[in-house]
Amino acid sequence: MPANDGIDVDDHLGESGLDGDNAQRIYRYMLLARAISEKSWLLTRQGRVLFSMPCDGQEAADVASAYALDTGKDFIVPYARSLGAMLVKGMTAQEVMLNMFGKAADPNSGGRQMPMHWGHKKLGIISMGSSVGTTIPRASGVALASKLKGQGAVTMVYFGEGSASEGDFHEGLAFAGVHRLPVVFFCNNNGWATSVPVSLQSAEPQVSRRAEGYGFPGLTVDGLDPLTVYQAVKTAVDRARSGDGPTLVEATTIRMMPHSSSDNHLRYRSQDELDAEKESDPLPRFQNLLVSAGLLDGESDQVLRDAVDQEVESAIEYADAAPPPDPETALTGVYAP
Amino acid sequence: MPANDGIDVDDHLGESGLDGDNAQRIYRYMLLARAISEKSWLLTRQGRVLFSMPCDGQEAADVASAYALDTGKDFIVPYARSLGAMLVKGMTAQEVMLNMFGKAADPNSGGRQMPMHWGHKKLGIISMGSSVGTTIPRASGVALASKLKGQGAVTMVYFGEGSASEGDFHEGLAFAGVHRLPVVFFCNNNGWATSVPVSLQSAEPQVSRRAEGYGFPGLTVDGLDPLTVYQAVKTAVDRARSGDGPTLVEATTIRMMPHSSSDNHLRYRSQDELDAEKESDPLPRFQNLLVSAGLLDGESDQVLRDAVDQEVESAIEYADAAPPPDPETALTGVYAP
Amino acid sequence: MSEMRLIEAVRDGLREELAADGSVFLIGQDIAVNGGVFRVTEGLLEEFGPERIIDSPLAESGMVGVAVGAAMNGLRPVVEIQFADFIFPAFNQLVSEAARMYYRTNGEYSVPLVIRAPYGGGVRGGLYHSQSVEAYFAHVPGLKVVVPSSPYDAKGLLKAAIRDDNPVLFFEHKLAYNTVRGEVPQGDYTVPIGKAVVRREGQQLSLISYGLSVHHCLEAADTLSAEGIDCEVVDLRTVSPLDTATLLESVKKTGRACIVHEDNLTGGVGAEVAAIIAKDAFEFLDAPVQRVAAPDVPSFPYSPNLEDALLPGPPDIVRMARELSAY
Amino acid sequence: MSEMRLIEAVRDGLREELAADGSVFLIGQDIAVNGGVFRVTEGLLEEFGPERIIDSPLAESGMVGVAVGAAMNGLRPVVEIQFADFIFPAFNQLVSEAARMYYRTNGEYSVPLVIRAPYGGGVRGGLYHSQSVEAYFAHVPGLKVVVPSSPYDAKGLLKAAIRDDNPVLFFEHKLAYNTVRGEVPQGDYTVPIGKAVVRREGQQLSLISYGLSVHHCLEAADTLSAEGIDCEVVDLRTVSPLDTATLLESVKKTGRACIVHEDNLTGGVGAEVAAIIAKDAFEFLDAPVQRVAAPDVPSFPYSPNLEDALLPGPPDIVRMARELSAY
Ligand SMILES: Cc1ncc(C[n+]2csc(CCOP(=O)(O)OP(=O)(O)O)c2C)c(N)n1
Ligand SMILES: Cc1ncc(C[n+]2csc(CCOP(=O)(O)OP(=O)(O)O)c2C)c(N)n1
Ligand SMILES: [Mg+2]
Ligand SMILES: [Mg+2]
Repeated sequence: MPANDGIDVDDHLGESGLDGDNAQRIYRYMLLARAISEKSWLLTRQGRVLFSMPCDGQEAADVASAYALDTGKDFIVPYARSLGAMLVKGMTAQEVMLNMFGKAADPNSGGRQMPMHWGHKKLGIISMGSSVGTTIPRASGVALASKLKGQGAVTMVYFGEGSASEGDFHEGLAFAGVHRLPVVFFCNNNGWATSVPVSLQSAEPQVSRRAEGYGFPGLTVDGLDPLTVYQAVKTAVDRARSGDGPTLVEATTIRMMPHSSSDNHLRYRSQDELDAEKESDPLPRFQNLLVSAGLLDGESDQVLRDAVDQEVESAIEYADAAPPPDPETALTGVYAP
Repeated sequence: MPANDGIDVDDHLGESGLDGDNAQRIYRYMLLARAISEKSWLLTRQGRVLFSMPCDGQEAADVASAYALDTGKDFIVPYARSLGAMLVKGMTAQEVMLNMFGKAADPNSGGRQMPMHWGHKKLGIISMGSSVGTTIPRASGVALASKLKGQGAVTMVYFGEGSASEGDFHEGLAFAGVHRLPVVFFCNNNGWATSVPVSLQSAEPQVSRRAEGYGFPGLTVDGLDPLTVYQAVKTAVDRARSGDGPTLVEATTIRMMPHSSSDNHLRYRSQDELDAEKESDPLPRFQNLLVSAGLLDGESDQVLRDAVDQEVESAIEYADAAPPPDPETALTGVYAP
Repeated sequence: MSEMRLIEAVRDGLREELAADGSVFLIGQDIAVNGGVFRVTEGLLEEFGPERIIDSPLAESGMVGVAVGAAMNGLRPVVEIQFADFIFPAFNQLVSEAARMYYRTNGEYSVPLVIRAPYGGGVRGGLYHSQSVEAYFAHVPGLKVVVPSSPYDAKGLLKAAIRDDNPVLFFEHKLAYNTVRGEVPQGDYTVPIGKAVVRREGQQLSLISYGLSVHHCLEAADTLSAEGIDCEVVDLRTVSPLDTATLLESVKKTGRACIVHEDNLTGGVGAEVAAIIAKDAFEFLDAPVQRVAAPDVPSFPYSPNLEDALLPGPPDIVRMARELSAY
Repeated sequence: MSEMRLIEAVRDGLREELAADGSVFLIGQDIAVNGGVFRVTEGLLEEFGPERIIDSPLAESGMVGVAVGAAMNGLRPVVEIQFADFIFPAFNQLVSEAARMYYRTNGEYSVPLVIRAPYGGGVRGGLYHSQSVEAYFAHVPGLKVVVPSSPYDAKGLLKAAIRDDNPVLFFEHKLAYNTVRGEVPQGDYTVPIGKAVVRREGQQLSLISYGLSVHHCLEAADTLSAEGIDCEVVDLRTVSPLDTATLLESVKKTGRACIVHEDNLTGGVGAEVAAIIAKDAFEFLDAPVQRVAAPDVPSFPYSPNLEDALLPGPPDIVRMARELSAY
């Protein structure tokens, strides 16, 4: 696989700070995210689920970044494509599917929000709405509270490079810099905001270069390689936890699927381009790395994939059969008591 | 005077691209701005004018930057402390005073806005309200129209380092970068947003370092030296006019007076600090430079100062006597016909 | 004349104004290459080029701010906000800048600007792709707010909005785009901003509405007519400034009024209309002024049975009308 | 009990809540070292330190966004917006995030947040330092909106707001800060959010208002009483959610209602109140429901004679009351 060429696999693993077990776990999360994303897409095609935002191509970035957190203690402020991170943070395939189907037991919103609008208090996942960018100062606020309370927690906020054009990006980052807050800004730069290429967001396509204007480090990493992502984010998380303030980590990723189930990316991307991009799919690449490192073989891979498949299938079955929210409740819960 | 020490005055003048005549004109505008600012302050103390935002300490930056424009053609999007630039752009002392007194003939708003809320269509001065930061994308919009119309005009927008914390800064700059718009972003970094020091706006106190994140140049210049400011802005204006896109110019200045006539800066700054800052007042410094360059002597300086004083006094007299807006008009002009 | 869907009428209006006036340009997210997420602007990039059909960064405040500046320098921008729900980041630019530029400059600068946005629920869009936001803007002096209900009006009002020298907010019900059809003249015409129209004459009760809800009123009126309740349906078309003359005339005739909108009840446009009726048709009222609106909940939740529980529709209108006419 | 100015009552409320609950913190522009541009927070930095009294960057959206996040992680932020006019950049954070967090998470996350802002005209503040902005927020389900008129209420309502688990907007009339005085208990008490109060009993006409305008109503009531017009004055105190019971009770008794506010007429809080009265007190009304409000102009212009031409005050109320009682 291209990006592994010429790299010593064991060195790479070693440098990342991840042992084989953890690498395998990351791989499993990536498989699970991909399987959920693919199956959710199919469910939308079948009309069984009404909306989906595939994360195909982003699994390495999302899973490995979240893997660098202390998942029991830290906070995530997600965005719609952060499925991989949600899984690492403890959301089960079943919970995800309850969300996809908008069911009453959906821990994210009880069916009140569109699919993939995450939020799970018990898991430390801060709720997101659809208005992009608003999450960024919110993450700084979560981190401010951590600091004031001496909570020892780190907050990681995920967003796309398009969303980084919103004014809230600027305001959220500047605040975190001033107060040296324990927060990691994780930008998934997949080059597209729906149909708008990053070149129309900023004349400087590298989002990480904005960090210096706020007085803290920014870096861009290959978001298709979980080890690189893990290593970069781990450094940022450690930095945050030790009181040295925020980091902006930009992961360059690919968006292998349309923006959402309502989008047709062939209106603005060529099939050739999409085919070419598929070559850098992070999943086979990491699979190969694990095989090279002796951490995976054809058989164990299949076992894994079957288990993941089974997990998702039964989650779908469960969620599909779960009761929808009671219409009466639509009127309740506008105000906290 | 400190900052001229060791500098060859003629070299400095020569490098700036300004001849003696122009240097003298700049000096006169600086004197005029200072005189208006000082007298306006006094008028507020006397209760004859209800509000003022002094520009003392900013005259070099405002005057010299505006001087780099083609004043007949270019646009300025000002902020409240841009008095010096307003004068260069063609606003008369009388017009300024009509504004200070809120009179019907005030070309900025006919007394509808607070003093020093500039806007003068015939002079190419784009109206500002009080909500800071909104001017920045507006400037990009003016410049976009110039580009689409082939107008050949450059737009310069002025704002403080505090206002650069608003999300609109981010959105306005990014847009200009993408479309390589003919705009110059001019940040007056006087270190304070009312009582809030720049260190609480951003961990990176140099605003110009944000430009690189938008893919165009940013630079910080000594805003107390008009020649340096002129040279930097002239380069930026030329760049803009030739189609090479925007520049962010940051001028470090001082705020010698309180934020406004409603403020008491001794609540957050020491008298010692203020006294020390007074040492770098751009006016005596430029005066000395002109004397050294043989462009000014004690006598000609006094003649100039007397003329300026006379100009401002008669403007005050005129404006004070001018009729206030007719109360009946308060209800009119909400909608364009 | 040809029959068109509402979406086509909007596109037609845009195309004609772009062709007629070189100072008109469009800016919005995904409007150029992609033709808009609802395809309203499909084909316009090809016809008018990238200088006039501009894909904006994901930054509503900046986009509106840019448009205000361009308008002040002689252009006539038409901004698409992808969903009305995402207009809030631009609220300050609209309320503090666009709305009061003319007033604050004592008439020197005007801001000829149109903000188009799809609004409304019923598409399983959840809390952020379903909102009605007209009431916020109807409160703002200096703004005009238009909500067309028919393809004919959509085209004619849009053209009027683009030619208007004031900032105009133009809300298109996203469910109406492809479901509401009607006759639309091929060439140029405008429908005046600020004029309501009586969609159906009736003697006993005035249903006053705008946007998609007008169709709900018409449907309800059919049902009610079968029961012997003869409703008049007033389509406001512009919710600011209101055409008080037309709506009062109707209520003075019928003596009973019910305002209908999809926006939530409290502080909605219906409140202002009710207040006007209560004041200026006081002597003519045979029953209290009523409103049918969404309950005071933060927009429509995603899950279909939650959304359906909240969406006001013909049955709600019928119920209220029965109550009113029995009063 | 001691007599206090309204500004002192607000400061007292803040100080007591900061002292009582370690999770309360303040953030705003110029509130720490400078003590706020109106000096509301004077002395609090010295007492509670820079971790709890935070000078914000000049970025309202970010500031409110940070506060929402902090509230979701267990703190109780009290944000000062320097002038209510500058709340608009934060509109999206308030409407899209704070207001609907509880609903959208099905009750998992609440946002205990207070936004304080000085509002109102009469201080020669021009178009951007004079606005009333409560109507925008009164339309938003999930927000509470409080506008105290007295020092007693200011302190008690502020304390209630800080303890409330919902986002509460708290608007203080800047002209009232130093001109309105009243008795305020030294220690702890709260005034419940959502409860109006009758400030003056009367039989013939209900003047319904909130904030500084309540004092205008009381002044007008004195004048009117000398003319034999006996007014009741209802102080809403909370404009969302409205205490409909109290206001309806008053109107049912008097049969005549006039709502008074400084905000511009169209789409103001008065519209909703009028709509409620028109509906629920229909049978009791002896005259049309009237409103006294600022005209539909973008806030108050700077020049004193322009501003004075627009500011609604006691004479306007008196005039309207005479008209109403002669009806
Ligand atoms: C404030 C706001 N404006 C517009 C939208 C519509 N929208 C949803 S996602 C999206 C593109 C996001 O792009 P990016 O941030 O790069 O994330 P990606 O989808 O590429 O992962 C847009 C325009 C929105 N959700 N919120
Ligand atoms: C949106 C907004 N928020 C707050 C204010 C109040 N305010 C007016 S000027 C100012 C400080 C501006 O500082 P800076 O931009 O550095 O300019 P300077 O006054 O130093 O020249 C503040 C907070 C405002 N006018 N607009
Ligand atoms: Mg993207
Ligand atoms: Mg400053």
